[in-house]
Amino acid sequence: MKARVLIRPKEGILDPQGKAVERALPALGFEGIDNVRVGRLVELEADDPAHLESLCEKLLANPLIEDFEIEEIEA
Amino acid sequence: MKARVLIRPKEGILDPQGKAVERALPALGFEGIDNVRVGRLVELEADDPAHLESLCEKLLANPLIEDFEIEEIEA
Amino acid sequence: MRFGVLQFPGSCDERDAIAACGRVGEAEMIWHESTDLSGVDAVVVPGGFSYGDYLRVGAIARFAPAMEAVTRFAADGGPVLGICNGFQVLCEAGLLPGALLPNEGRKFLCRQVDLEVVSADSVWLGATEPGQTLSIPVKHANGRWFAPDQTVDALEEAGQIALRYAAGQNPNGSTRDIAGVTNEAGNVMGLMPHPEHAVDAALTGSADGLEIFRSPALATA
Amino acid sequence: MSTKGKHDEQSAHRQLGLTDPEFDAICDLIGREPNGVELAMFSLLWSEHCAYKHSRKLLGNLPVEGERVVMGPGENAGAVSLPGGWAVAFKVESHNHPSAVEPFQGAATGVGGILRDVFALGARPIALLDSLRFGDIDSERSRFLFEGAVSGIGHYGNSIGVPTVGGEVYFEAPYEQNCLVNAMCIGLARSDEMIRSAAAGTGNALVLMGAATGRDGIGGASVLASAELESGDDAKRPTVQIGDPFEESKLVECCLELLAADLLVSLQDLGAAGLTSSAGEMASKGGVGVDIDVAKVPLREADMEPFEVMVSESQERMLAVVEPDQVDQVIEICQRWQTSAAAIGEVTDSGTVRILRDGEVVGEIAVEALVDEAPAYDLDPAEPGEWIYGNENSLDRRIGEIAGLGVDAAEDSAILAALLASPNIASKRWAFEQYDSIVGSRTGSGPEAADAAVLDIPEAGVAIATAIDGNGRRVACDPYRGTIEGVLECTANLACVGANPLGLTNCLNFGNPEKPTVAWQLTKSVEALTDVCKALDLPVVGGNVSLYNETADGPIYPTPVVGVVGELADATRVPGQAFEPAQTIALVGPFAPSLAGSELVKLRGELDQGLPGVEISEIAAAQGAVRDSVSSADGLTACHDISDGGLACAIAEMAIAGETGAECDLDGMIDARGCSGETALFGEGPGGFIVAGPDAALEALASRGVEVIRIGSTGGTLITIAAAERSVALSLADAATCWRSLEGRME
Ligand SMILES: Nc1ncnc2c1ncn2[C@@H]1O[C@H](COP(=O)(O)OP(=O)(O)O)[C@@H](O)[C@H]1O
Ligand SMILES: [Mg+2]
Repeated sequence: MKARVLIRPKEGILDPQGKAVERALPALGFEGIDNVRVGRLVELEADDPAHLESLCEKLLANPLIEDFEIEEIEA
Repeated sequence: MKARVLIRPKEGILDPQGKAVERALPALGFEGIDNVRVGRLVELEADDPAHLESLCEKLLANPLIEDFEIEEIEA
Repeated sequence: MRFGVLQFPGSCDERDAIAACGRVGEAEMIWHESTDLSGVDAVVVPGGFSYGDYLRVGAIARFAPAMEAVTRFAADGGPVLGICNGFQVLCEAGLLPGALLPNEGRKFLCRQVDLEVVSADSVWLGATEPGQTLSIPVKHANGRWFAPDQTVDALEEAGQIALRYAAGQNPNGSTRDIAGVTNEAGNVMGLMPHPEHAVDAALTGSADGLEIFRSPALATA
Repeated sequence: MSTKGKHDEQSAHRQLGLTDPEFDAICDLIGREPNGVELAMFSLLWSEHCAYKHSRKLLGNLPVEGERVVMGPGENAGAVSLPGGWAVAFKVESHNHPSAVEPFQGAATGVGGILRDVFALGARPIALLDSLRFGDIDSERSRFLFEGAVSGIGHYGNSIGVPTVGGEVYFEAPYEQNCLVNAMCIGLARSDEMIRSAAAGTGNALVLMGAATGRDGIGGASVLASAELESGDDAKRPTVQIGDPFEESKLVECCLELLAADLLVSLQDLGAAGLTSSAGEMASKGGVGVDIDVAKVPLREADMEPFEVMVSESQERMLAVVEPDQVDQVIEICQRWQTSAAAIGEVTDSGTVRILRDGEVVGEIAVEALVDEAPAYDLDPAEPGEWIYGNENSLDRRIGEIAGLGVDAAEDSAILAALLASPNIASKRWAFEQYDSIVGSRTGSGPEAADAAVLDIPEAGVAIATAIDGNGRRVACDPYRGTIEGVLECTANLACVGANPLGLTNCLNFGNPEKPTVAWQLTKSVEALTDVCKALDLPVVGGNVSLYNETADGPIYPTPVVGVVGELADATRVPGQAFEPAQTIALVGPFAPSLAGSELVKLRGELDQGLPGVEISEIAAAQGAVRDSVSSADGLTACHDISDGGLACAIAEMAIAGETGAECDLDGMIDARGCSGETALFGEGPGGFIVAGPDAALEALASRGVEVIRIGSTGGTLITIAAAERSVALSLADAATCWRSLEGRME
């Protein structure tokens, strides 16, 4: 199957990138954009989706500072 | 509206992060995982969804090296 | 020759660039919100981490008001040099071809490298000869210059490949060992290595970077 | 007094780390039980970290005065003067525990913190150094921590544009669970423009600048929240703090601009214990009071409780005292730098720290009670009867690895090869290439070029040199002598580049001081630091203490890390370590090698208590002679002090650096010292330099009154050293392969 992992900074944790982008936008002529959060996207193919959860915990995301969400794209 | 932008390295461009993940897999006991690509995830709120496409083209992604995809989360 | 050196939030090497320019001419700092380049003969977009390198290297800085002025300045034939982060900004702004990707080794690398002058036709390499070797340090995590193959072929053909890493010394996996490129007119050049950190042979062992800062004056002379 | 609260497991004060007697003392001091906000504040300012409860009494004897001292301990960083009205500020600080949890962010925020301590004085940061300790490199966890810490340091230092010019890394089993990440920062300022942290001027505003305040580092104090917040909110309290070097780079520029415009009365960084300690200490130093309205603090998260605002350790914040009519100007400059600023309170003559929320008082504590009355404990030291750390014989394994590298060496040569490949001795290029060591255009000698980093200070017409050292294993063998050696090692490094030491900073990394053995280590070590600094006339201008570095496996090696800054005339005349061909090699100084505590004995698994004695004055004299020789025109072409791995490793390092072989014979030295060949080759100890140069240069050095023993000459592609019954012979290529093996291990 093909899967997509969305990894984002945990709630309450500082997201320096999101904050910097949000702050810079108006001065650069981009208006009306708010609450920017920047995370990571991992796409992969897995024979056995059962292992994905543990792969995310151990390797793809840093559970201390990041939350992740697994989405199946194709079976 | 709330939107999610998925940004990934263009096909054919070396993705060292994805490769590093693939290399780390066997040592951690993960098998059957392939084609790992690491990209960026941007989530934001936009007053006017009409501008999102152009925001992505101009700022969030570089079309020479990246593809992007906009997903609406909530209106 | 009066150089203007841009300063963005997060720039790091702007003072070094000013000092290097000061060895061959005069130099002033240009704040990112300024659009006034009057009295400036050449622009340097310096190294560093403009806007923290967040989102994507150079992506945010390229929208700074000063960059609009630099774009006009370049269109009028004014010499513009992008060093490291400045190179990334100029690529993002479309003033130079290609884009800079994360190093193949994924790590920031700071080391002295040898560069080979490929084409000396640009405003910024007039003081050098093709084939000449320049010893200049690199320090970056996102220096893998990339452009599609046909583009690179065309650039080679047009003499827009300015600098290459010497054989075996490519620190980042860039396409065909390319370290620096120019625009078509040859007045805009970008390079990942830091010539402003090779201007004092007694202190750092190499003054080869000075060749680059000396070049625009020769072009206008 | 009968107001004392109940003392049981559930008591908030215990959960906040205060003992029952401490809690009683607090009640006595303020004449009632503290409320939640007050208790949170006490628990932090009376913590080991802020109050130095177990080290304060010991540190009192350190020599802190000297002609060149501009600022001593007590300020955010120490500073010494340079010619022309300039000063260098510097300090080292630990970020051990956060780094053990999340090495990248822990190390990054450690760098962020020490930078703030330096620019809090109004000094522009010009250099960073790092001192790292991990467990054995064969452990996956150690490599993970090492890799993360190095990239975190690089991330922060590189992004902010301050070069990391030096440092050190050791791998020893006792650091396996509790790694050490110490960072040192050096800044440059005009002496008369430096600013202190004492709050002053009743009615002046307190302005908080930089990042918004979130629920970072609230951790332990969250017990106070149980009543007020729903339990699910625990997830909102990050256990790891994220560093934002971009925010800090704006903050540095902004603060320096505010100072240049003379808009600040005083300035203080926010570190551990956040607003509580900054405000408390600023008030205490100024002998004033402060009011803070938490409703005025810009927040990252809505609905933070007053105690959360007061104890938050969010990074990248500074607190300034500003005259009321200049607040607008300050805020304007901050806006230009895209950094936020808010007036959050004012200086009062009340002598108390008052916390308000929208004007309503939610906590009030006398500054004296909060800051000055914190307890200071006597230690209960006891010398252990035996070596308390483990011993593992890994020499055969290391020699096996040499073969794996394709190096074919036998006996003594194999030992040399194994020592060169030992991660404590091998080149740390893998790490320091990840650091920008040149930004700022001052770096004359960066990592590996010479024993100390050399920075050009054209403003003052001089250069400075700096090094950071601390071999915890040797301190474990003998806390007193080991600590003395550590300082001498640092000043030896400076001598190699011709620099005269001006001041010292230190970070005392130890285990749990409530344990007699650790108490003994700490006591002996501080005694030694005091004695050696007095003997060298080297003032201690600042430092930091990190205790409780231990796990169930026991304490770390006692690790006093010292950083020294010195001055030299010219950054461009430093000889460096590299051999040039056709030079004479000599051993200089009263080096009396011993295998005790050495890397070789460690590899053999034979570590034991005790180190040989040290004659500080003789060693200082030798260092002075070398320094003078290097800094005048004697003509030495290479200079290196003998440290880890002994004389043989020192020679090999110089040969590798210069891509030039060496042919040496140690018989003269062995006769003079009466030691064995093996000890001559691999024994360690302070007081020795290897120098190379033309004969005339060595004669000039000898005429400076130091013992110079010729031991060989440079040239060829082999390193050969004959030493009585022993001898080593290694090709340059093989030696380099071993010495460069760290890269391969980290792949
Ligand atoms: N080992 C030490 N030697 C000398 N001075 C020390 C030592 N430890 C701490 N100090 C001094 O005590 C003061 C408080 O240190 P610290 O709590 O680390 O400061 P900060 O709150 O700025 O991090 C500083 O002035 C520091 O220099
Ligand atoms: Mg401080």
